[in-house]
Amino acid sequence: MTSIPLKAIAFALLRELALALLLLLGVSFVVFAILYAAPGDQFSVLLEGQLPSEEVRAGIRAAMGVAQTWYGQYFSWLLNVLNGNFGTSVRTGQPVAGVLLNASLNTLYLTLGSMFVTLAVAVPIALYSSVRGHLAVISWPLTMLGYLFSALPVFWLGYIAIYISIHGFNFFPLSSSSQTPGQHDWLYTLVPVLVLGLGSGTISEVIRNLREEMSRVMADDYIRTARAKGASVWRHAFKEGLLLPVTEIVASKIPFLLGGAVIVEQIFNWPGMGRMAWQAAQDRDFPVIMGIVLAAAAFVRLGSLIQRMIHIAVNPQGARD
Amino acid sequence: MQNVKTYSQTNIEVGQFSQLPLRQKYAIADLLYVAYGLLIVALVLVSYILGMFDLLPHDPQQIHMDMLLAPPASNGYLLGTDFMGRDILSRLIMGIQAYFLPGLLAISIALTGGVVLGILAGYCDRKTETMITYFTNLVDSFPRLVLILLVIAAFKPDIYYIMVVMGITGVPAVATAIANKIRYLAHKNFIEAAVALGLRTRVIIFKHILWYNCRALLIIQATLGMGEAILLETSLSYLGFGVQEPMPSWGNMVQSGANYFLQGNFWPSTAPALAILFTILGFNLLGDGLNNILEDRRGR
Amino acid sequence: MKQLSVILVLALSLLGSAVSVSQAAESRKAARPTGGTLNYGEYGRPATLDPITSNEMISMRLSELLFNGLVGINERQDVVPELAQSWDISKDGRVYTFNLRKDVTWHPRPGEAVMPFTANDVVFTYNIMMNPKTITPLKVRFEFIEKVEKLDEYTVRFTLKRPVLNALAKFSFKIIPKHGPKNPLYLTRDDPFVQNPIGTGPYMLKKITADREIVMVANDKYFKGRPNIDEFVAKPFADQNILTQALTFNAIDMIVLVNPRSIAELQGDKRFILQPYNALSYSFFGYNLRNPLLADKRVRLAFGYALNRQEMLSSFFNNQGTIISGPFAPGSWAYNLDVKPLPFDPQKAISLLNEAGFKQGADGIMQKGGKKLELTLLVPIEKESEAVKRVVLAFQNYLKNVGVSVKVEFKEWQSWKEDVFGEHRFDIVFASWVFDDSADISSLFHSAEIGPWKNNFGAYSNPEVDSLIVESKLTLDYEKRRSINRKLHALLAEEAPYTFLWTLTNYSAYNRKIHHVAIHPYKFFSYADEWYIPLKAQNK
Amino acid sequence: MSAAMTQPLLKIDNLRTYFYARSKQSFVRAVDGVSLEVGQRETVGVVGESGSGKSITAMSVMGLIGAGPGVIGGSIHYASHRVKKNLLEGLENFIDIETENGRVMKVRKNESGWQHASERLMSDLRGKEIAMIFQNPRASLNPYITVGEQITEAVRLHTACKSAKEARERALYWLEQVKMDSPRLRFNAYPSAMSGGMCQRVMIAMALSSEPSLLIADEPTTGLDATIQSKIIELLEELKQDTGISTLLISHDIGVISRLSDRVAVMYGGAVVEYGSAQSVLDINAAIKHPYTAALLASVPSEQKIHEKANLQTIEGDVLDTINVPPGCRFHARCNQVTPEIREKCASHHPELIEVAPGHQMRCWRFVS
Repeated sequence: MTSIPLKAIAFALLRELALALLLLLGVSFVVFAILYAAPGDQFSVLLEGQLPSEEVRAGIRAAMGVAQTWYGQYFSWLLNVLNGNFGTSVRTGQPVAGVLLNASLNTLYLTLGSMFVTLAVAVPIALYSSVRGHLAVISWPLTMLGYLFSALPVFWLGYIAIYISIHGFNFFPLSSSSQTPGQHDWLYTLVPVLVLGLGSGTISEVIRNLREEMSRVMADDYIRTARAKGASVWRHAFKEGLLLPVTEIVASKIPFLLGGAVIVEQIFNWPGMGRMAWQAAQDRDFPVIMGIVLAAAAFVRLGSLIQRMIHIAVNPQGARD
Repeated sequence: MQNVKTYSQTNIEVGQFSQLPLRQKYAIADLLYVAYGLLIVALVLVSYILGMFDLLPHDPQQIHMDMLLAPPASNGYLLGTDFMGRDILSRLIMGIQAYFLPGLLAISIALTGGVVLGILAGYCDRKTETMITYFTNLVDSFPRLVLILLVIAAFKPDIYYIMVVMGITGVPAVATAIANKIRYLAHKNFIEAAVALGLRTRVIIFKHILWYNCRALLIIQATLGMGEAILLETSLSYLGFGVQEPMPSWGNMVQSGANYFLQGNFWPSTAPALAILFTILGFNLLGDGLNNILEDRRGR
Repeated sequence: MKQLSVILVLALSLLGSAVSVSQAAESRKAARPTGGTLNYGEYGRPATLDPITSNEMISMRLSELLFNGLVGINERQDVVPELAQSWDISKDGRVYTFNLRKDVTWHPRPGEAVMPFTANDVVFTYNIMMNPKTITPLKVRFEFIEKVEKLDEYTVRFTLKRPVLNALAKFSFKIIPKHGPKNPLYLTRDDPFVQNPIGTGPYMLKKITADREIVMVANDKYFKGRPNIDEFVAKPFADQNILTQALTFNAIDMIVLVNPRSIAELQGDKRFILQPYNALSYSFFGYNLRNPLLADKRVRLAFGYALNRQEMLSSFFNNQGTIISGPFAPGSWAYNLDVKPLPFDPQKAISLLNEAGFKQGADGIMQKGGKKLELTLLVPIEKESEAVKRVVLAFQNYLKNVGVSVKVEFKEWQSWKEDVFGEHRFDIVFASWVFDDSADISSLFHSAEIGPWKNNFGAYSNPEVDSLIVESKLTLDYEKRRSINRKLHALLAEEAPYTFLWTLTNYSAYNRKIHHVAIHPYKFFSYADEWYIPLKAQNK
Repeated sequence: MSAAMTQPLLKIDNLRTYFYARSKQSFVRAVDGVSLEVGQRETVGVVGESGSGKSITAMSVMGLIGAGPGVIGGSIHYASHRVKKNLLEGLENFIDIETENGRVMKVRKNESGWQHASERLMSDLRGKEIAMIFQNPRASLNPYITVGEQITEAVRLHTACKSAKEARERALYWLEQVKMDSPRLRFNAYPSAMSGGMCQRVMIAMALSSEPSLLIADEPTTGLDATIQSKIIELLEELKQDTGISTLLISHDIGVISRLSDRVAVMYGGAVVEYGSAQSVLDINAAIKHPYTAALLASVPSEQKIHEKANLQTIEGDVLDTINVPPGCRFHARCNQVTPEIREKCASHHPELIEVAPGHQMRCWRFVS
């Protein structure tokens, strides 16, 4: 018998998975409902520049094979989605799924990177001030800095970052796949990641949250026991004081980061979901937006799924809940 | 590193605790936070009122084609003028109008919704609770900004639509907070006790749970909510979906100003950006300060 | 600035000299170095890359690089042979027969034999274009064609419903290969062809990168001779400020359309050339005549007098443009220089409004029979380009001064178009038309064009104008037609269904390393096969 | 062990551990000049009401008092056959104290310095030499680690058997020693799956598994229900017989104390008021008795009382508030044996701990001749 009972985890995994799917179903319906309530005709995007008569529109609808009733539309769409077919973009006519895959990978990279940045900044501050008390000599200004960054409008921070990297370091922070390789492209991609990581408005919250958790755990009896038996306090505090809170925060912050990504991707010309979402909102390109919202929701669910998994793996019997 | 602390006995007898000066009861920093936060809130309120009665240095809508983007302190324009030669200071003050009421709307939606669901979740049977959990999870699954983009695409870029969405997406946080609070109280047999005392459910919920035990929490949520409202409006303005010209909002001021940022004209965007910075800082600090003072003190 | 396009082609002279031009071109080309890459930045991404379904300027520019028409337009606006090496026109002007070049091949697809360009492709293109299920803005422009037949492999014959002046130039529409689209009957946007088309043009689509950068490489078999520059890359940008910065940091070599506010910045920079090109476009405030307040032409004229165009032009676009007086672009042959733009004269505006029966109310707002003169101005949202914002705000300001209250309402692009073209829910719009070298304004002002999704969104109807338009369409004599159009110009200036503002000088900015840059007014890349980059500048 | 060893295993001398009530701007004199000894193979019981400072004394010995003024004075000499040292060696350098007529009024403390020094002193003792078990065992076990693992950890940290396998066997052995039923099954269980009694057995096993010389049992039975309590006490008794480990037993429960301890210290208000052999201190009928001890004993039910139907007495008044300690005898406010002649002494001066009989010390003016 191992200390991580796989059976329990597997079972929980199934439960969580089912829940996630249920939620995604709900999401899909909400999205569809909103769009169905929307005024106007989603195909008008195709009529740009031409003078369409009703028969032209009918022709288009027929060509795009659109059901007429709302439930017809919903279920046909849902079925397609379940077959991995998110429909084709009204604007570009490309299958959404394919485009979405690229875009979402880029966004994933951006968000994970920036999440890492956030943690890299927040965790040390949080730990330090949990040990020294959050008013201690050094931790206070650091915490303040966290607050400041969280209060900045992220796109303005972005412009500043660009301005600095141009006039300060004389390089241009834009990633571009057709750039001749080797021009330390990672540097280019670094700036947006930093901007999102610092500016997404989560740092101060993360710091506070971690600090409180850590100091709460540090005051627990079992930590005293650990000290009394001469074991490493950190080893004992790690799971409840750091691992769990961090995973929880990461999971709960994914939505915010995805939101921030919309902005940062605009500024830094980052080919991700956020920019797609904006373009689609402009063109009322409904299949794309639906796809994006679903994908985003999927990210969020995935995040919390992983978080639950870790949580269960760490204490299978729900020792603390 | 050295980390010397001093503890000194003031010769007061116990029971005079309440007569201690504040700074001895609470951490000075927390008090500073709250003080600063309150200052900001006061400023916001004042400028909101000023804006309401047009008590402004200049007409925020007056266009001066002859002095576009005038730098700060050029004849009478303390913070300079924007891309239409309008006085930035006046527009800053006026800008609060743009999100004040919508922000309040968002907050009140979040709070009322959150309270209702929270109480239901904390107070009712398992079934309702699971349903509510499902709902909150559902709402939490939407990245706020993306959802708003969706709504904009479907309907129109209107600050009130946006704030309604924000309010709804704000519900889960409040709900969970309240629900946890109630569970905590129940765990402490607080509720049984109240019931045993023969209090009516309504009284228990509103007086004892909400008023006595959740007001701090609600205040904190509200202050944080206002900060979020401002940031959100700003982000949307950058995307072009925020409050629209000619109505000034800090968001669209930063946005239009930022167009000249890279050419080295900083002030049009910097002034509102700093306004945003300090305001949100104020709301966040207020929230956290109150949190430390009102919430954590309990039980210590 | 987003622009609505009314593309109708019209050319000025007969062939003859044309051939020699393109020969000259080839001989010149031989002397130039080949190689190098040209990255150019576009604001926004093209939806589709084929010439038929695409409906925005970006993809239109692209199709100049990838495709050819039967005929082309040269730098001097002459019709010159392209895919057709010669043609003859029947006496009655209803039958056009084209003899196609025999040395043209389609861009090779991997794993496919090189296909020759033949008459089949021409017929195919026309048919697919006219299919009702095909999604294309082009249909309306070819309704004058009755039928097309293939006479032999290299000869096609077009029969017109009626003789049309300068029909020849209209045959510059791009030809797509029969073996191109998956669906042979009609072309919609989910056909793979629209995303990676093949053509006959100087450049071949190589790949579209993950972030929608469009990479094109020189077509060695190009029938006019291999283009000089090896590679064209179109880079999409989502933020215009960054676009300019990208140029200054050599992330790109060319900006097709420079944002007005960046012009000053780039002018100072020796590394770049700012090249003006006169896009045949103009901006205007259009009025919805369905609104009784605006039905009175004196009101519309009053608005015209109330605006200080010169001030706007100088302070918003640092004078890069010309103020216009009528419905034609100044560059166009049809423009009537005798008609002067309305001067800035608020007093006149006020008196006109008074004439129209409006009296200044207590609140300073004009009113008539208790009805206030309050109007809504509908404007499409454009993220960074606050040039639009500036103009409409100024407009609002000017009208306030003469006692008209205008409510500015911003809408995102799509719903703006639905409101204006579909539902006609607006009083005033600010927009701009892009023409090509044409002067056909029939779709804008003819009463037959009133209705949902037609271009006469203001519902302007005037029998006199209608007849003039029809007349000019039918007449085959150029001079006669010109005078008709001048009449039309004067009349519309007087009638003021729009308040005509200005034509902006578009600027393209590009790195000095690119030589012999000739820019086509709206197709932009028509002569790109002759641009070149000196060898020493190539490796950087 | 050789009886020649006269030096006591643990010798606490005039220990002072203060806390600081920030909100009240004043010190909590939790432990104020406590002196105790624990000899080899001896069990010393410390009894007193809650808040009398007995647990704090224990924690001070373990060096578990963290922030705040904490341990500010005294010495704790520890001397096993392996280690001999003063556990507070040199700590005074990090603290400077201002006193006003014997009363500490101000403490400046270099927290980090103190912490590091203390850690250095304790590092080779905690768990290895001195092991501790706490009240509320469930909370005292790490809920995220299986009990087996927690014991194994102690074994590997402090004993010769380093290999996982050995250590595991050793841990299992100790689980058997503490009468854990089906230890192999429990080995991989998490504390949350165990009853309080079992958790306490685990705690004990964990404490003993590192074979320490001194065991500090801080209210080992508190919070367990009666039957379990007695079981735990039995266990402790047996272990005492088997291992002969010296124990510092802390409890508010006279019953527990009397069953386990050889000597007893009665604490009140942060100071030891009576100290001596178990029988002499806990003998309710003894001639000389500290009023507080007397009161304590009187408040405990015993068969004999129940026979005589004597009603239980309670101690009037509340436990001493260690925040503002009165100048005189700390108990005198509640004392029912104050005689007129000593009254003002009781009120004004704090009595010393004096020997009233061989090995029996007392802190009361009544017995000061």
